[in-house]
Amino acid sequence: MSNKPYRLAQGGSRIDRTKKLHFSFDGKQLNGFAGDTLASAVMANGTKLFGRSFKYHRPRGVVGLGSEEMNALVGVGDGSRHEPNLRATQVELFDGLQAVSQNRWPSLAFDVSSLNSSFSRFIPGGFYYKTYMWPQRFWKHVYEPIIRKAAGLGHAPEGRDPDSYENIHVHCDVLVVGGGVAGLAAAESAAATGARVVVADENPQFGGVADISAGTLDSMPQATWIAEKVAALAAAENVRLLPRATVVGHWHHNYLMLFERVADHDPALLREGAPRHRLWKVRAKQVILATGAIERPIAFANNDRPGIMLASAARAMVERYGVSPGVEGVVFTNNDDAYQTALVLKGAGIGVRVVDSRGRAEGALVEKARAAGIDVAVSSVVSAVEGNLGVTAVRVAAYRKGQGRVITERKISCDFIAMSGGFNPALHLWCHNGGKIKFDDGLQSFRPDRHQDAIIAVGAANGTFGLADIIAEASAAGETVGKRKTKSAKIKLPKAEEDLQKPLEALWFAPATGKYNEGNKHFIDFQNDVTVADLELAQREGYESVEHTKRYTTFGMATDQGKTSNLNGLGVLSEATGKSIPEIGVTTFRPPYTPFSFGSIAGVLTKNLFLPIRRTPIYQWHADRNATFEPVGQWRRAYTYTGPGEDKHASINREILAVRHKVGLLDASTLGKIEIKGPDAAEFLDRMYTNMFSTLKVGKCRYGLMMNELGFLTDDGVTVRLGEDHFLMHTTSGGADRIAAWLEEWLQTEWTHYKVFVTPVTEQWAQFAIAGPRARNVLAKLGADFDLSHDGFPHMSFKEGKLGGYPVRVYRISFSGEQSYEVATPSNMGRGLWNAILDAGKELGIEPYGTEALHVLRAEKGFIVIGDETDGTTTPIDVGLEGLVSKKKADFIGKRSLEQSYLKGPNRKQLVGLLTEEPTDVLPDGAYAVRAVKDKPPMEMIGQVTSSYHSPTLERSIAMALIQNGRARMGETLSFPIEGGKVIRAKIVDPVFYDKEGARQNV
Amino acid sequence: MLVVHCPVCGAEGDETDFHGGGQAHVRRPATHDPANVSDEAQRDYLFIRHNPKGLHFERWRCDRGCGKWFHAARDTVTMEFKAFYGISELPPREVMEQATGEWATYFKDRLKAEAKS
Amino acid sequence: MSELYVESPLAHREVPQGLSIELREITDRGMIDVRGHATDKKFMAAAKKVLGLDLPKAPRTSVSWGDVKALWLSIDQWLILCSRAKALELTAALKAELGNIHSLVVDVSDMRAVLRLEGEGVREVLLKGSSLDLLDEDYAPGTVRRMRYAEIAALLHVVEETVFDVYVFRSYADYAWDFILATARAPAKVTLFGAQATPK
Amino acid sequence: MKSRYSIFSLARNAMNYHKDWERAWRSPQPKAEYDAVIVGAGGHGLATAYYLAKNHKMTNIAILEKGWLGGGNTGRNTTIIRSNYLQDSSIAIYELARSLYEGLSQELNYNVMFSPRGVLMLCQTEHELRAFKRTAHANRLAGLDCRMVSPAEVKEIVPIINDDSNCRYPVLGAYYQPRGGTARHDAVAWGYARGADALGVDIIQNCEVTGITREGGKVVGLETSRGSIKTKKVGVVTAGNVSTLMQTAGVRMPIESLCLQALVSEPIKPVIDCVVMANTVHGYISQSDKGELVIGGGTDPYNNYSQRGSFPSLEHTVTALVETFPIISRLRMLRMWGGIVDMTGDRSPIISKTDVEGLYVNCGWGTGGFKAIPGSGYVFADTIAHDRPHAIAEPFGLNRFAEGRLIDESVAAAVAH
Ligand SMILES: Cc1cc2nc3c(=O)[nH]c(=O)nc-3n(C[C@H](O)[C@H](O)[C@H](O)COP(=O)(O)OP(=O)(O)OC[C@H]3O[C@@H](n4cnc5c(N)ncnc54)[C@H](O)[C@@H]3O)c2cc1C
Ligand SMILES: NC(=O)c1ccc[n+]([C@@H]2O[C@H](COP(=O)([O-])OP(=O)(O)OC[C@H]3O[C@@H](n4cnc5c(N)ncnc54)[C@H](O)[C@@H]3O)[C@@H](O)[C@H]2O)c1
Ligand SMILES: Cc1cc2nc3c(=O)[nH]c(=O)nc-3n(C[C@H](O)[C@H](O)[C@H](O)COP(=O)(O)O)c2cc1C
Ligand SMILES: [Zn+2]
Repeated sequence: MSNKPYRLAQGGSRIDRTKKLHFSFDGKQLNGFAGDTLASAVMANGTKLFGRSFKYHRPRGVVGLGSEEMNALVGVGDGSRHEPNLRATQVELFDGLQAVSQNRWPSLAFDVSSLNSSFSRFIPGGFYYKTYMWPQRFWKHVYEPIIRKAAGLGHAPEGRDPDSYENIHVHCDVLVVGGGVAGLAAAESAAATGARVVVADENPQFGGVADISAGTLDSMPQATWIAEKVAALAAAENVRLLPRATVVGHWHHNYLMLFERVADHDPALLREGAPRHRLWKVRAKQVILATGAIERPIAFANNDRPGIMLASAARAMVERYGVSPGVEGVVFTNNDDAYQTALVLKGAGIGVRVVDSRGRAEGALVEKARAAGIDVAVSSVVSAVEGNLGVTAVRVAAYRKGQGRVITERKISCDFIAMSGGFNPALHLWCHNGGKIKFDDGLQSFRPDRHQDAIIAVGAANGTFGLADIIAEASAAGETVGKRKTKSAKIKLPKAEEDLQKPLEALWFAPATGKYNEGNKHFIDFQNDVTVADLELAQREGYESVEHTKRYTTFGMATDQGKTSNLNGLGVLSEATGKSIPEIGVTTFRPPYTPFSFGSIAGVLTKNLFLPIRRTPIYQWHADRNATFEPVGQWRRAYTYTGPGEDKHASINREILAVRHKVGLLDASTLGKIEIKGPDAAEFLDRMYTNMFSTLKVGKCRYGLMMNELGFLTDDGVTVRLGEDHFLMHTTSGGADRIAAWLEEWLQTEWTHYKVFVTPVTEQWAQFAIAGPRARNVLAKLGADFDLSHDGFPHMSFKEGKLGGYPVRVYRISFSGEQSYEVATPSNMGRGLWNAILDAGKELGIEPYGTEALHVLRAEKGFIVIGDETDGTTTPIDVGLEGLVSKKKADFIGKRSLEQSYLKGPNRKQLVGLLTEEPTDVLPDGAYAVRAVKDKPPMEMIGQVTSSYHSPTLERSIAMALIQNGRARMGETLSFPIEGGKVIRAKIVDPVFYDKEGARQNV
Repeated sequence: MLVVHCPVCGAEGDETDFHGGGQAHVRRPATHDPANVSDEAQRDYLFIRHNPKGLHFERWRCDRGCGKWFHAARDTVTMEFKAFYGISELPPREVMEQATGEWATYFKDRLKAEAKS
Repeated sequence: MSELYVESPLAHREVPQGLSIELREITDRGMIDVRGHATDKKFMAAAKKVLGLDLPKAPRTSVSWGDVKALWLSIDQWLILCSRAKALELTAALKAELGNIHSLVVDVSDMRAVLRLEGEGVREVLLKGSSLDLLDEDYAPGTVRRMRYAEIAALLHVVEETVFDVYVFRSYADYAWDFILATARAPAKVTLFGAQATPK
Repeated sequence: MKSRYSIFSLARNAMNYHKDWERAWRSPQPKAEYDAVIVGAGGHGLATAYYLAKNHKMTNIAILEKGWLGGGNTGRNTTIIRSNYLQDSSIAIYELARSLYEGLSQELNYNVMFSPRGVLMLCQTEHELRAFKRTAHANRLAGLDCRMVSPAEVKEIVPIINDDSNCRYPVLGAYYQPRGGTARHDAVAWGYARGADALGVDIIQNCEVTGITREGGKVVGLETSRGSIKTKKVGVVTAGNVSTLMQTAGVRMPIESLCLQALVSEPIKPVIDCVVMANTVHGYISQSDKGELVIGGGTDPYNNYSQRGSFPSLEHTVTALVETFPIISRLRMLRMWGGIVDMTGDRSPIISKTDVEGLYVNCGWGTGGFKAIPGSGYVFADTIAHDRPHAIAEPFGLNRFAEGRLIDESVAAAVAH
């Protein structure tokens, strides 16, 4: 015990004394052994102080055994690999591990904010609601910044996470949660039926607390039996054992999330490229919860001092890690189980005595303890603790249940305390999805009752603590629920022997003398510094519901989510109000069981995999030509191609003028394409579009508008009649999937008698627009096997054939107002045809153009874009397309809504064109016109700009806008107050700015 | 995450393989008599929804399976599915009988109307 | 006239390294989308006449005849697989044979990218993106299933015990490819069931 | 009058170990009859009662709550407060509410911790950028203090944001309301409760209203789990539970009840000082004064009364936020939960008289009503007291659904909260 004062000379089932590891804690270089946790290794070095509490910054040490730890939270790793708030009890030691304590400044032992503790009397639960209100602006500028500075525990990492994560799905017949005695027994019998079984345990080793529990199975120590079972289950074909895997939540229909820490314990794995965490999404036919029980602390004055641990944790320190929690200890208990700890301590040569709150202590374990010479004081409580950074002594007082405070105390020197207030079945997962629970008087705790899902609890999780009972119950559960295959499963149950335990007696609060009682120091929720007095205060102030008390005091809201505090809190509330614990009720258990990383949720879906980008067949060409891309839905479309020495403005203008004066080429592959066929196809389209399609001639194209049932525009596009009963519909790029689904929905759910098939074919085709006065020349140059003449192939008609040898469908439609052909070829040939067109067009001055040029071109023509001129509250009539709303058809989607009074009413905003008084002024997109300009807002708004561009064709700005009664106000000049106090004035004009007669497209 | 079952193709899968389509058995008045739909009837069709706490009837689509729409009866508190049935069908009789409130009235009327015709 | 230039969706991707399985693109696959009612005898007969097989009626199955394969997609939809060269010819023949029978036949050979995953552990790799119960015996060779894969829609075809074809719309081909590269990395290999080393 | 809260009362009480604090509100037995009854002690119900008593001197009134006050969505929301909506009628009510929030702690003598730390709405697509520019124009002319900010400014305000311009959804800018922010949700409910109680309002918890009783076209009383209560005026403010209750009065509602989820991370030292909403990817985030990241997402797609949501929707939100704020990858989720939100067909609220005389309803706040609490209570109280819609409430009447007069906020930029 020389330089490792607390490492015992012998013992430590988990550590390998031949493998020494180096690590640091707060910069101090320390040693430990393979198999240590950070908690055991630091304690072995004689340090009990691990961190500071949230509010009062009280010094804190290790309390728990594993995931229930609420005090010893540390940060591990540095820089972008730092991870805050880890429980030292769960951190497996590796060589080179760097850990830091948290929530302290400048150092752990001397923390300035621990002054909070001296002020604690002035800052009881909920104090902030009562103060910090004056003067009003001080909250934002003074008080809150101070509070925020103090907020939080650890600090976030810096920079982007260098590690990887992933998700995986698995279906199983049985998911066993928890690999203790109960879980393994259940898994064994379930596996024997041939069922597919997954067994998950949050710890690196299976066995739960078996290794620190005294009973035997078939005369073997429990740990030996466990080792046998683990080996057999690992060898089985139908079983997956998952260590370091916490089942974090249970959702509807037995969906569970399982958080596996793949590589946290071994940096070598990370270096090799293993994911750090893996999230398993498990769908289980049956869930068996064997999650064990969590030991309860006891609320006594200063029960939070470093060196005060749960009895099971103290035992584990000795047995698993060969670490002594101290030199001289006191076991404070209300039950028999903790006597095992006393015996273990004694056996390791550590000083120990027992303080038992019960009037009588007479179980077999108690007798063993007495026989071993351990001093047992019954009807006694630890009433207070002395010491600050550690325990120096306890005060022990005579105790009778129901007593508010004690009078006489005696002092006992010691340097650690092992406490046990009983055990709470770990009900979290049982309750996540609505499982019902009931209060068990024997346990003085809740245990599972009913559940709507196929889920069953066994072992300590079910409130069953006798070893023989656990085995029998778990094995039976595994057998019945595992039955999927026909294999019969007869498992021979091991014979369990253990000391019979006598019942515990509830102890929620150990009274002290006045001085200690009234100083706010009986901690219930350690991490959030919630004391018995805080809970009582909440009651006094009317925050009666347990949910109010929780929120007013924050009890149960820390990172341990009240694993060790919730029930104790209820016990205190019960005593304060005279209501029973079940009457008080529990707060809601919510996922996760223990916190799990956001990275594991995202999995590989980060960076380029976060969400897909859709590429057209020409994508790479665009990229190579330095195109700026514009997202349209998930697609990326070329926005403009900036050449050397150009800015975007210049390239857009160049592209526009090329289309107006020569010829341009646009990748329009993203346009939605849907084949629609059947004897009722025409009638069906009449229902879907506002305008008529049954009258369309074969080989012809027609522009159509679609509304939703509310009467608002949702999509538009050109539909072609390929045959009498066969149509090809084009939709907007963003609308393709939505419209295909929309058509299917109506066919399947409303007009079920229609004989119509709908097949989306968007991606079968690469599609390009060749537009401009020389478009036809390009086609001719390429060589077409169909008539290209204007009469033979007029505007709004369709041809199928070969172009430059490529199979094509060609639509003579125009969104630019120029002579224009849309050419579609199978996608794999897209790139070939694209290049061929560019080659053929070279001498004609062909230029590829992007979506921005397209938008300006169409705006010059007054064509609308769904999503620009419409915003989901715009009707076809609003945008001046009344002519496309059929008066003849009795019914089509959205027709009836157009009749609702508001949609027919006065003052609707109507689409108009705008010409600014100053031709170089380009109205900002979305700018509003006001009825009258005022010195300052508010000003009444009468409509907004929907599209606005500089038109290189007209060499001035143009805009479209939706303006109240706009069509009646032609010629009126409107004012648009824009940012910076400027007002732009613009005249209302017809929205078609260029080639009003449409002559250019018709040649 | 619910497990949904498609009665058309028998596929079973996570709710994300399906598409929830809101309340079932909503009648579109304009399909039947487009000339005589009152403002109130149109409002009811578009906006008023049964919103029971308990057994509910709704539409789903087998989005990542056969692509077909179907009906489901589901408890909105326990999330338990009580039945999956065809898009032009009424729920199984025993499930219809469990319906309460507006749904009970609805099925009673539907059955009456069907018995008449 | 010069030769036509043809390019598959993943032509620009290199042979992947460091994976626990093999991954490649299948390029010579013709595909025809056929719609018609399985209950329509005339339709089924006409299809059989051209394809030489009975379109499968059982959900999620496939049927082969020679080098033609029919995958069930829905109660009124199938995907016919054949060589690219044959797709044109079969499409024309189907249309002709079906005549006025209510149906819709479209050559969709260019609409999807086909990714071939092969090797021990391929199911586990797929399970990183799919929630199907791929370990179940339902997923025997021949099985066809549409699914959600990562963030996209896909069609899964079990070719052999450890050979799977994943069909995605071609615009998503790069995304699917990259997703598989990320999830099939050798150091991330997962074995779901089967004997394992005893955890320490 | 209650004793006032202050630093002095805190110090005084400390001397006596806080044994003498008064109750924040009484726990009265229900009376047989009230002049008006509010059903539902969420933020909206409590504020309505407070303003009825304070502004309209109606003090013989009660609020009936089936569980614990503030336990509905008010007690489980992500507390974003802003008023920069697009439509005039929305701006009017949300800005009234926001401005009342500014002085609410003083008005109620209860620190509701209204913290105008700024709300940033990211623009991650060109479309979103355009939409917010339009909103910015509208808001400026309405007199709101809001502005567009550049990607560089966004980075300055939220240094942890992913500023890679090649990422999947690069930040192209943001729409910023500097005096938007958050408030402590529970304190809003508790502050109004304490305020209303002090004015004589009976707050009756654990009292579920099971039916609205009418005689002919008029309301005459209520059936509750604690007996019948007579009253001529009833204001129903029960959020997700509104359909079933209104049904008992024969009023059918344009409402569906869906589950909206939220989550918090473990507490960490401050990394994010304002509220950030990333609407394109459905995630929003802020950091509370305690240090946990408060994160919300979208609704699950089916009706749900279980207060438990499905994993995928939160999964999408978290994935999006990991991409948007890469450092959170190594932080951990502490707790997730759900609330049952009341969604209308146009995603805007209902503050309305009904066809039944004396029956008023305030609901449909869906995913975004916390921010509206003071304003909504204010105008709803006025509506009830005068039996005619307050001017700001008028556009939110039930009649809009038959007229087609929708107030669709979600259309321009799919912003929910
Ligand atoms: C996860 C989540 C995040 C959100 N985020 C935001 C946000 O960031 N910003 C924002 O502005 N809004 C947000 N909201 C929305 C906001 O929370 C709600 O709109 C608002 O709280 C509604 O308040 P309320 O008073 O109408 O309803 P509630 O607070 O739900 O109150 C209704 C009350 O009525 C009671 N009640 C119901 N039926 C009966 C009955 N029959 N008898 C008696 N009592 C009854 C309920 O118990 C409940 O207490 C969010 C909501 C959720 C769920
Ligand atoms: N008073 C008593 O009689 C008493 C008291 C305490 C313990 N014991 C002993 O308790 C044991 C009971 O066996 P058991 O199997 O029921 O419990 P156990 O505590 O031995 O095992 C439960 C296991 O489940 C794990 N776990 C809990 N929640 C989990 C989650 N969400 N995800 C993954 N893993 C999770 C735990 O870490 C633990 O390893 C016996 O060995 C018995 O001797 C008895
Ligand atoms: C803004 C906000 C912050 C929260 N912070 C915490 C927290 O720090 N710790 C915690 O356990 N829960 C926190 N919660 C969640 C509550 O514990 C609780 O889950 C939520 O109010 C819903 O109630 P229920 O889970 O009891 O149904 C927070 C909730 C909100 C709305
Ligand atoms: Zn199906």
